[in-house]
Amino acid sequence: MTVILCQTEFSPYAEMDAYQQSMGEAAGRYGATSVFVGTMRDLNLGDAVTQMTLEHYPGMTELRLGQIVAETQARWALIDVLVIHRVGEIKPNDAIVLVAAWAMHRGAAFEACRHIIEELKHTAPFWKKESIRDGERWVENNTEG
Amino acid sequence: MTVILCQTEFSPYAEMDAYQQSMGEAAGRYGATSVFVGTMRDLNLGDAVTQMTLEHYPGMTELRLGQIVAETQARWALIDVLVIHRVGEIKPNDAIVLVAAWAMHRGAAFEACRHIIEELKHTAPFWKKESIRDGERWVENNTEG
Amino acid sequence: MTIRVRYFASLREKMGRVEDTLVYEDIATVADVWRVVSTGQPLPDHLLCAINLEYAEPLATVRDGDEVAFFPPVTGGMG
Amino acid sequence: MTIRVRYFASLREKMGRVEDTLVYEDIATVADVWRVVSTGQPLPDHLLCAINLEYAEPLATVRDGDEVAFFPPVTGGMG
Repeated sequence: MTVILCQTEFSPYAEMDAYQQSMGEAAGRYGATSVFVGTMRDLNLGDAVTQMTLEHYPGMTELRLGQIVAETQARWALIDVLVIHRVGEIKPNDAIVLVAAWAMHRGAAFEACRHIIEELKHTAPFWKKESIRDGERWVENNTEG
Repeated sequence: MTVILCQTEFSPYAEMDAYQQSMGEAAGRYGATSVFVGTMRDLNLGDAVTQMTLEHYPGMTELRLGQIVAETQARWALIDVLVIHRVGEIKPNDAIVLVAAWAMHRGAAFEACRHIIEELKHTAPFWKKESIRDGERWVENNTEG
Repeated sequence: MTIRVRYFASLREKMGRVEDTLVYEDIATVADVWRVVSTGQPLPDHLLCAINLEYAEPLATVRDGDEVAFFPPVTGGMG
Repeated sequence: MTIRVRYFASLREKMGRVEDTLVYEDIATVADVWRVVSTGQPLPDHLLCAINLEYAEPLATVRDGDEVAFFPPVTGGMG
């Protein structure tokens, strides 16, 4: 299980490749991988968004993400979990979050991946501030799944 | 929307990267990508599996996969869909299937991805033959999700 | 009329051939095709059938030039 | 006792500061901490609270040396 907070741009699928290469003995054991990638859109609430700043609560963020993953691993039979979340300045089309769950079977992989992203969105201490034409604004509500 | 039947090994995350690079105007529009990768395990029903052959029904396979994707696109608001499925000789830890769904929001991406893999497993004309120590055997039942 | 009949996977091995070509006048349905190629057996419940690359029920009508296929339950994907 | 109080995101901007250090003897709960830093306001319903990096209810007990945080609803992830 790995949780990474990332200050600069990351390539989600290159990270997946590298992580799987390093899994070693787990190769051949997993039959199902469910991956979710959240990407910054260039439009929100009808306004063009040119940039975003992701603030977080250092210390609490890592603790909460670790708790979410541990609770998910206790609930589903998983072989491994990877979570990467951007913080700081973000541009449209940048990856913001990657969640991946490896399992023997697809039910566990899908459900665990979905559970982690829902818990992350609703409980991990991240806040988004968008730059739009008229200035900046805090995103006040989470999108529904 | 792209459906590929693949005779040789493919790297699912390199394919994701390449496909996204070629999406052009869709960049910045999608906020959510759900990816499922099915990988060959080296153990099935308690037996070590050294190789697998994936037979299919050329013509019907492409038609059925296209129908599944079209039906999924009619049901969920998707920006794009990619399906890649291996056929022929497969080794443990090889990717067998990749399903990816891009959407504005995560609900549609997750549900569409899951729907496609379930429909594929239950209706696309693929059959697996496993090589085990004592010889070969056809896989007769699909795993439950 | 002429019907091309194809077999896949374990059924192909059981039949000992990949396909047959039937030239018969008294074939009306998929189940009739099966009766001819299996020398009189009823169509087993677990076998799946297709006409011209689309799934078909055993009592679906077969027409001249059709391709009929029989195969065991599918097992694609993984996970 | 000494309590470190931190603010995040839009609340940080509204407060005009990132943190306070309180040295008070009559603080018992998270809601008490809020009353001190907001000069007597009740804790707004939508604000979230944490003690020592874990979510806490407004009536949770605060102890000497604790770090208390207040922040608006979280909006991480994407999609």
